[in-house]
Amino acid sequence: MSWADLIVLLMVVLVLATAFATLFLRNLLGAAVATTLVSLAVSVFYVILRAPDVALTEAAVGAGLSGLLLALAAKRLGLWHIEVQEAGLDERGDDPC
Amino acid sequence: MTEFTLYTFLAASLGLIAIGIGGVILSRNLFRIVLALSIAEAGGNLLLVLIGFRHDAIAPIIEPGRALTTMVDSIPQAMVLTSIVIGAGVQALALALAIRARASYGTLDMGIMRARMEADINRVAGAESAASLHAPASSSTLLTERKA
Amino acid sequence: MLTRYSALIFAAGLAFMLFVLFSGLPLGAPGMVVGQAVLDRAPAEVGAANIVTAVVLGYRGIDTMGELAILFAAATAIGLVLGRSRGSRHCPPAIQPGGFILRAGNDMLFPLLLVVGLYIILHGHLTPGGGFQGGVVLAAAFVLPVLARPTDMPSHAAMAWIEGLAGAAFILTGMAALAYDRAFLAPLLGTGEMGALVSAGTLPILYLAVGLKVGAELASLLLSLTEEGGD
Amino acid sequence: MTLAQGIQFLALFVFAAATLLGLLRFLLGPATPDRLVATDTLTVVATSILVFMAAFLDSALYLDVALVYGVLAFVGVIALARIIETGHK
Repeated sequence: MSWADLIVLLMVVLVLATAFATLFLRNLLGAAVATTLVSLAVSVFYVILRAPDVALTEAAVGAGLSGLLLALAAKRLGLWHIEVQEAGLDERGDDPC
Repeated sequence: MTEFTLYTFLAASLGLIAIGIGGVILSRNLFRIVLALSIAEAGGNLLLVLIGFRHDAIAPIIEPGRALTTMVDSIPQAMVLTSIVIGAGVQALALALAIRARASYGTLDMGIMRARMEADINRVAGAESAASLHAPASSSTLLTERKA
Repeated sequence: MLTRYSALIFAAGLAFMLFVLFSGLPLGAPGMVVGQAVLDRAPAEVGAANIVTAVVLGYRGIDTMGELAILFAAATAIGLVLGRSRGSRHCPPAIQPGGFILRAGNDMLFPLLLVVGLYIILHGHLTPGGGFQGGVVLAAAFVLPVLARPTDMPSHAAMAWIEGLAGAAFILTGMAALAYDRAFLAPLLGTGEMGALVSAGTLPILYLAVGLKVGAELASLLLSLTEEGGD
Repeated sequence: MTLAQGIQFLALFVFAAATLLGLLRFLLGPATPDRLVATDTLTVVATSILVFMAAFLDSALYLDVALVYGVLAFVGVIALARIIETGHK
């Protein structure tokens, strides 16, 4: 078992934990942050699978573009506003299920 | 890279697909549905690249001054490259639609949104039923059943 | 509640089914019927050191054009859905101006992002990367200043012009191949020396067009998200 | 154990510890700013993992990935932090 295998195991733990966190975090901005972490681990996977082109695309799109997109959309949806007010509003946006 | 590692990759990609699809079904919040969709898509892309992987091969890029050896399959990589960019476009469009839906219905929750949507449809249908003979007869009972 | 549990069972069953299906695959030793042929022929035929670029632009160029069309459709649909309010060209900024650290950091980061983006685009046939990735970096370069200083927006008209000209350049380069009795989007101008910056025929030109188009498209998409429009 | 092997072992230990600690802070972090800082830490760790991977695979091509990741992850985190800073009107 080489150390590349250990990095794979580490990243598998990271990707599964953050993917579950996306579903179960009550705060939606935290969930958006978790998806950028998922794409981080997936990008490392692509490098281990000898696909630098795909890793570059995933890094650019998943970390940069998706982060910008989710941040701007969260601003327009007022998600941070919801968390600050701690519910009590009409939106039940924080309920995961 | 051992066989075990490849199966770890397989488990990771299938886990991502399952988590993503489960999230799309389970979540009631539109924003979370968009996030879960992008996770499922990442899992599918990872699976495709994994299928093209080859033992003892280098990345499909020729470096000058280096002997030619075996390379991994470049076709799945090219397809996944397309898929990731399209996925970003889909995510942007879905977020724009979510923004629009919240502007129209004042909520991101699917259950509340559906109730308001049906109320809207009923109001329009009810308004038309005064003028029209072809009003849908069952629409109002549908709403009362949902509310009960 | 019943829906939740049935959905969980569905997701678990789906994962199990996929695992059974895919565990039969020859992992680590793919068949590579088409892949091996491409790997054998691409360096001599296309001349790009990056085989993925050779596939994306040399062998599947028309798919890339379709991809650009899909991105264009998505950007147009977003502009349509979010709909800027008519008449108000100078919308009030959505976000208050950033602090000193953000503004100074943005001033230093902007040239770096620009150089990285152009490097990724222009070396698309030599190193990993290419038009799409570089375009994303360029879009980030032009959207980050808006976060720091929301008052000075880049102009939408200039971006629309860049996008249109780049798209036209892509299609014209593709149609130039028709004049030489080649297929649409076939690489021209010979292959050149492998590994040199000016090599691989028209692929760098095509990728430059793709990069500028994607960059302008994504930047205008992100900017239309920042503006408080129709709602 | 040669010196290079020792350095590899040490680097692997540091990566594992940093990733797990960052992940712990991300999962435990009570508020979103905590999670965002954990994410920033994890992106730095991932960038160094990518650079180390380039050394392991003996190819400079993978350095481009680390470059783009390092630059753009910063942009994404900045955007999210900006929304948290001024998001509530």
